[in-house]
Amino acid sequence: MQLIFEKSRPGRKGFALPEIDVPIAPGLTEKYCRKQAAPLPEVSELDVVRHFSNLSRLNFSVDTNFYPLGSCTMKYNPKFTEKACALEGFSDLHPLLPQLLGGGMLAQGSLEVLYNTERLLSEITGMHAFTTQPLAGAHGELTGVMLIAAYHKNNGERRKHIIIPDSSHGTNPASAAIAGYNVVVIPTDKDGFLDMTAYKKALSRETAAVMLTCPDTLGFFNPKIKEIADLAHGAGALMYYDGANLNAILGKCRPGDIGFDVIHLNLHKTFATPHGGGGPGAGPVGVCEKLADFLPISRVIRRSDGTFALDYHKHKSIGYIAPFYGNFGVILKAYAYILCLGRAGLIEASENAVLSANYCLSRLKDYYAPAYGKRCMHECVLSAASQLEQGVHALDISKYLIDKGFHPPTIYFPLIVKEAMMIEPTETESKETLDAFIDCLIEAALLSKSNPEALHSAPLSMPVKRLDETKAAREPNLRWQQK
Amino acid sequence: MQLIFEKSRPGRKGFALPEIDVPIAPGLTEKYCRKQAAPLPEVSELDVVRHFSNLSRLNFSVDTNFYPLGSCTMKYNPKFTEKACALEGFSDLHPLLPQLLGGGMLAQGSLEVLYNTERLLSEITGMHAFTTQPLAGAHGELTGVMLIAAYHKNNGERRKHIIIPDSSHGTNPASAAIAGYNVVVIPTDKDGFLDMTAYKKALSRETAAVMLTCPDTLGFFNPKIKEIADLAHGAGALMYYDGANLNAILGKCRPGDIGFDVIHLNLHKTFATPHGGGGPGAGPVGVCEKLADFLPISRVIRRSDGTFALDYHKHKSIGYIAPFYGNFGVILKAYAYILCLGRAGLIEASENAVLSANYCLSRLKDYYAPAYGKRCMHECVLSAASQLEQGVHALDISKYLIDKGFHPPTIYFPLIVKEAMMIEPTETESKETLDAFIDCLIEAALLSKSNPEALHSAPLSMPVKRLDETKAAREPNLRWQQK
Amino acid sequence: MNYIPHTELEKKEMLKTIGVESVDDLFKHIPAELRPKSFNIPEGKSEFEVMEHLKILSRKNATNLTDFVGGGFYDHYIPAAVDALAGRAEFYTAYTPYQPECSQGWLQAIYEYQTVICELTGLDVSNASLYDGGTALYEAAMMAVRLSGRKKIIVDSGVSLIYRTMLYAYTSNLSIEFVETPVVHGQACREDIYKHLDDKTAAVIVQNPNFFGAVDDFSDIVERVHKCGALAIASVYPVSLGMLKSPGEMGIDIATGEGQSLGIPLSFGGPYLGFIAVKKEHMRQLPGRIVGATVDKDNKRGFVLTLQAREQHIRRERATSNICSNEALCALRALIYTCLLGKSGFYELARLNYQKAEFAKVTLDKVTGVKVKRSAPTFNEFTVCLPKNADEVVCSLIDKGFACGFPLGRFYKGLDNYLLVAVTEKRTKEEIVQFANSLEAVLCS
Amino acid sequence: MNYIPHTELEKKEMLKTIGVESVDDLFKHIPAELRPKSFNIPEGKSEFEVMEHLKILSRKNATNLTDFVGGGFYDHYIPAAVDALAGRAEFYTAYTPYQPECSQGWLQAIYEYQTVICELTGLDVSNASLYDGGTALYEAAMMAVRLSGRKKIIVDSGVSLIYRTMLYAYTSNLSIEFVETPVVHGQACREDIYKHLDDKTAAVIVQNPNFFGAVDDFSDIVERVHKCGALAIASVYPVSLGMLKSPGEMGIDIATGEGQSLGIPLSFGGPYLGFIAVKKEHMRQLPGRIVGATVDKDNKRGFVLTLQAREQHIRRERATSNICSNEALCALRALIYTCLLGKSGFYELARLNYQKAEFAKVTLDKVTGVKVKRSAPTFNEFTVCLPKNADEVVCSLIDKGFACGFPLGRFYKGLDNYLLVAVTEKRTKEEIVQFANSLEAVLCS
Ligand SMILES: Cc1ncc(COP(=O)(O)O)c(C=O)c1O
Ligand SMILES: Cc1ncc(COP(=O)(O)O)c(C=O)c1O
Repeated sequence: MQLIFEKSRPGRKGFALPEIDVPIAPGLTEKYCRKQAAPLPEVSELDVVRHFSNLSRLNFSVDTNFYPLGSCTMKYNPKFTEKACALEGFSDLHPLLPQLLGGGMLAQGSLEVLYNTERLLSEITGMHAFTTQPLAGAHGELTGVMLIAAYHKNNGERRKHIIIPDSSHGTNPASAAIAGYNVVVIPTDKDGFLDMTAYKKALSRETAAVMLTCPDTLGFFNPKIKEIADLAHGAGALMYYDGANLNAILGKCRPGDIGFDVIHLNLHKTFATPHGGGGPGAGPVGVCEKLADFLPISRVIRRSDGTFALDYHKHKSIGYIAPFYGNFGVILKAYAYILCLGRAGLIEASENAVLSANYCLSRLKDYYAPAYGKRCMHECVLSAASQLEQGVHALDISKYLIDKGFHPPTIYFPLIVKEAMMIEPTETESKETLDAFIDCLIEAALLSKSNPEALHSAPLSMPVKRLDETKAAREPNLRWQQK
Repeated sequence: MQLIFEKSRPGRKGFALPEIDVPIAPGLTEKYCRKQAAPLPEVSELDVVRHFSNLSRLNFSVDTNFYPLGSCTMKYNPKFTEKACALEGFSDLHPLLPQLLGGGMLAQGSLEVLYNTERLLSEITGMHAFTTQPLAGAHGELTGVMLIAAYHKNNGERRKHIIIPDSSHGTNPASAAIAGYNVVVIPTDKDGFLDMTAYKKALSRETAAVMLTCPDTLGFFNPKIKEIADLAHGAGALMYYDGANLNAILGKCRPGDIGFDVIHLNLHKTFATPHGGGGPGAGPVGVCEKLADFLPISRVIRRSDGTFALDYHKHKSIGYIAPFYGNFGVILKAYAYILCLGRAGLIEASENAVLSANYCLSRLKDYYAPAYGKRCMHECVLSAASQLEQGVHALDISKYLIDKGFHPPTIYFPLIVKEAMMIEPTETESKETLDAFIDCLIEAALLSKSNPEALHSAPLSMPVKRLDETKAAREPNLRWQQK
Repeated sequence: MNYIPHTELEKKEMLKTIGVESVDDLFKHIPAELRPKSFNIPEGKSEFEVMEHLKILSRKNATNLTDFVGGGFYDHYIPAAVDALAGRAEFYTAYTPYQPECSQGWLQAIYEYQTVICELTGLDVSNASLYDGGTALYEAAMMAVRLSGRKKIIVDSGVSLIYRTMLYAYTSNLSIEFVETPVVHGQACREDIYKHLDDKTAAVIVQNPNFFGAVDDFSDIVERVHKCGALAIASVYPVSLGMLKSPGEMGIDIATGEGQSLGIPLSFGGPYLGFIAVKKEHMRQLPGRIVGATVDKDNKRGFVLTLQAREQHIRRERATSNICSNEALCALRALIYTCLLGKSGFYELARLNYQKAEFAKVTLDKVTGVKVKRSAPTFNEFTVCLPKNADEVVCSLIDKGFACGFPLGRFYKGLDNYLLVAVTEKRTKEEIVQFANSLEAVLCS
Repeated sequence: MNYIPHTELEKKEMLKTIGVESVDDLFKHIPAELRPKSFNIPEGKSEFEVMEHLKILSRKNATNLTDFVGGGFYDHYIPAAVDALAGRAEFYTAYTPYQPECSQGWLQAIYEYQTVICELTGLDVSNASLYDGGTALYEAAMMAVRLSGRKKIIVDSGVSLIYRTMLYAYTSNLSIEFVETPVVHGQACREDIYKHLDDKTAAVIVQNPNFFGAVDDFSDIVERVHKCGALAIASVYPVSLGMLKSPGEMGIDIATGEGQSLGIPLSFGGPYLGFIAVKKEHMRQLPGRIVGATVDKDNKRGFVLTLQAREQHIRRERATSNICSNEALCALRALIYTCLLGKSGFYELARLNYQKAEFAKVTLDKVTGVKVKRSAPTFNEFTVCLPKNADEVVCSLIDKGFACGFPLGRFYKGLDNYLLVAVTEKRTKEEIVQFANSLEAVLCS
């Protein structure tokens, strides 16, 4: 499709601003001004509406397609939470208001939302307290590791590394490194679990923390999780829980009960806030009691008279990790979702997510080799290794799925599984959708033998065929340029 | 696409209602109850969202395609008017409130919108007063003819027929007939204007009114309009103005100034309220002073203290023609549109609508025979008669346009033009869109000679090919039936 | 702000192609004396300024009244998915689906809507929509006149006065004779209806629940109506059809009604939705657009506007009705609403409304001087006899934040102390109790 | 209400295929002692009840304050088309465009957004978005450290304290040395910056306009910074770039900032939009997602995520940053906003903001005891010296319906009587005059 810049016509006007209703003052001296106006597009409002309406129709999305992207929990996002966010009282509230004398009383509604959400997340995960400030999961990881660093520093210790399984998501090692830690990687044993011997060997007084995802990124719940935690605590290390897979164990297991000290959640995964083409998300961080003092400021507190306020006087706090109180709009949607599902609804979400994932695994395991076992939690990891023998990659199978109107599963993650395909159906997809998707994958498996070319040429029904990614990296064209 | 009923699964639940929070009373006796629940679909909220999101993508619409449907004024509908309608104060107001003692004071905002809109429409059209009650253009026509009948009845006259040009829209004769009048049809002369001789001959004391569209449905402004009006008034008849084509003459000519006694407008045409797949629209009716007493009740009045009220005490009124005050949501959007464009904006709308229509006519007249002349107002009527010589109908050309992503013009209207194609570009389409559309029509004209088959087989890129309309009429299947 | 894309350069190019000097030349055939005498419209404002003006006006409306007013237009909860889906541009910026191949979205949606109306009413065929419940009743009466060739119509006075007044206004120039029969003990008076029934009767019109909220089974009346060759028309409240006997089960010939309660905002009177459903044999007399299923050249199912010969753009003055633009988007909202609730949800909705109303009856009966009329069963609306003029009571309760009901004296002589109270699923137990307490306070002050 | 489609029958069929008796069997490998100690979450509510609860909470927030508070987050008007288009499900319910062929809508939109950020900042390359202005500044600082191999960063104290505090929090475990230089006469103090500039300096960070609203031209500073091999980083307010000299024109190496003012609601702190733009030569050190143009097999243009080798899912602990989910939908809003305003509109927006602020300065200067700081030119925000503590003045003006400004004493010692006032295109002349009158009344009461 033409770029909006290629639709620009000199002199064409779009949105109109109010007339200037004040006397005209002299402008700024030239020194402070730009030479010419930024060459933004010159288009009408209809040009813009038609451009972005048609552009949107080139995307697969949860509202139009089955989107089983592993580790992303692309469940249905209820529509009413959008309406809640658009309520004038929530959408137009200035974040600095509570920092004005008397201003706090004008933000009681939003402060109560934050306070209630922190309480609910604490009870769901068994943690002592939460901060809603982190702006995505990875940001929550960085915050968590900063809390770990502050904790050890407060004990006069300067521990050097963080233990991370090789199957973990890329953000885990990146977050640890960025916060100044070395990363010690532990391999996965033949059953798909953390290699205990390597783990015991790596654990030492230099270990600041152990970062785990549970269920892990292979979709398994490690029954030895308690033992792993006890060992860590024995060495004075803290347990970090990557909460991306919480959708598997709502009401079945709480990280706080099984030895985790600091966790992050992904509201845009487990709590159904929209993924927005990559964001916004939110990564609230929960801590055990001994880490509460280090939480970022400000803290939302409830005064004796039932009103809410912001407390900035936490001398041990690691300081600001976000400009204000987190991605409020995303937090509000998660809050509304939790109130709507309630206790039974949250439990049913996990039960049906795990049921659907196991249903996919059971029907597919005879066509694609399961990475490790016959059971899984909320997502299953299959390998297209056997298809590779006919020269068919997980990538080719994904492109075939696209032609059939399905968004492909996550591929080539976790890195430790050859030609990995990670399918996370979620609890909101119907059985007939799962069956149609499974049948399509089975078709692809049969085609790999009978007619691999059909898979190599896919996709054929999309706006573009397969794109030259090497050219994009070698000759980077990262913006439009006026000829 | 599967019907929503075909996606139903017994026992599947969608939207959840609140739990009953009151003690359970005994139900109604069986005699008053239906035997079983209505067999509505049993689907989840995601099933519904995916069904209607994908269903919407099968439609051409102004926001995604050029939509030059003649006589429908498919101009861009500004987005902010939707937001105005969703304001809680407007969307949730019960229509009976002003009819409660003390209730009127709680509807002042909406009453003011109605009052202001009536004033603005009167000034735009030169009429004395307006009612916003009629729910579409045709409903406005019926209301107008009822006012005409009441007027003559009040003069003790019982006139029998209404004069209507053969080029008029089908709703004109239908409205006249339904209100109890005979219809006398006047032919169009060779220049595309009302045949004056036939007109003078038909005019008599039995003529209740003359119904005209101006500019007429051939896109011409009849300079003899004043003479036609004077003749009608001479015979004691009233002049009715079908306002569907008002977009051609905003600020250039007002029906009230040129002899019309009663008019209807189409807010969903000239004043940019969305066409909504066929509705809702609104057809406010304007009258000259002598017809004001007959207007439907209630009337919105402004009291001396500046507050607004509903006046039901109009003994000559023709009574209720709508349950309340009209399609308020549609009226509010038109009000917002008029305030936004203002004087200069309305005039520029007509100037550019006429400019664009004449541009299309000028570039196409060498390929398709113009129905009548080389100039037009806001829409131009072309004939595919010459293409018919190669067996290509206006219908075939329309289907070719669909494949190219353009919604076809109106075809086979007005009925008096052979293989008619009525193109109304409106003022909001860019020149490059007009050029692309014109080039496509020229291509079709050339193809009619070089390869008519290409046109007969179109459309090929849509969800369905050409549909069997005779089968649909002969074996009516007008609803899904549970097998 | 005028949404016009043409730049000065482009206007020049277009004028050149047309062969005129200026845009004015395109209007010069409008003689000077036909130019506007005035065009005093205020200058245009920016989107921001117009929105501020409209926000101020919207705040002049009451937004926090607890609503017990019904009268045919109800404060039901609208699931957010209705706005989200009906708000898709490909629905609301399209027009009537004249070109089927690029309108299958709308055509299939209308076909599904027609199916829902048939299933709710228990009748065979419906159309794409009419303006509202009142014009739908008028179109039904005209159908009966056309089908029977007769000119007399009996109307039970339990039918909403709003609709009766519209009926009389539309037919004032036609020689149609109307006979109104009284409501006795809250329900249609059989005796009176049968008295007027004769071979000149085209139709008998009834409403369920009637304007007093009373529920009825018209099977007996329908039998007698058919015996004398007339048609039975019923105006019905769609949410009640989740629970009440359907027109089809009663043998009604034509069912009509207002669809506002199916996911459409109250919005001070419109846009609303008129629905109509008939028996198969009367299909060709239906007014308005109808969508039918058919197949394309590859035998693939598709949908088209059909039976268009009845309509104004073909039959002109002999058309069954003059309707062109209708209430398509409101019909889509009703379709989405009913699908979201679904088979079990729609029944639960009706049951919840019924139970809340029964609780309100019991609670209001405890208020000193107040007497709930119990002569006939009701659905979610009922009549209450107050110890004083209902208008004044309503006025004082407005100050306490309640739009507590519709004073029946406005529509029925001699009922000045009577109040029509509607209770939907949105009214919580607490709101009902507070309403009774406020009534108690107002009555004894 | 749980949005789960599986019927009991379907669950049985699925369990049978899996080969287990019940769903619990799928969890039995979670040992009893690892089961939750408690799970006291209130029972689920219907959509209607949750919305009522949220409406009550939203009404506890002030909704009719006239907003003169800025501090980096501004009350600009958001055209309705931004919500309408960013609200299309095909945008907001998709995720990161990993599969290009079925995500060209998002990929092209991000490519267009990257272009807009480059055009506004005058730099060569931007990325798909960062969390907010604060984390963007931190990522810029880390880029400078990586590129220069140095560990000292000079920060002008005109940079927002919020962002400075975030910067220090993130780097507390890294051996980065920060030097804060004072603001003199409202602008960055050249003397002090040059004093600390040495071969250990990785970067100098400035902000335009600075937190006091003062506008500056940093070309001189940039020259000296480059001379000693360091990088110049500027945090900028995008709406001001409609008028002010761009970072590119000043030679700045890395421009960052908060994109909230480009069509994103204030929403009590987020979601917001962090943007970053760099020179071509520093492209491979950029954090986060980047979209690039390429061609498909038929040589047709298309877009893909590119330069992914820098990112966490490939380089893991050696990645340039840990960001995965970003603020894509907010970037889309900013793109739509800037396209709607367009080349001339964006300049007019900046001019309108500037003129309104100048009028406010003149008006407030007339208030007895109030002195507008005129030491440096400003854009749409300026500092006012009040005759008493700004906190109290702000508190009394809140009662008069004004959020009249930000008391600078909260962020800068010794400025307790100073108020930071922001004026956007939404503030009418009347509102500015009323603000001055209320201030007059409060100051002399
Ligand atoms: C297992 C896991 N951990 C962490 C993350 C990072 O979360 P976010 O994308 O919210 O930064 C993801 C995101 O996909 C993930 O799947
Ligand atoms: C010339 C003309 N008159 C009248 C009408 C009827 O208006 P409505 O569709 O609003 O009933 C139309 C509608 O298309 C029309 O084009």
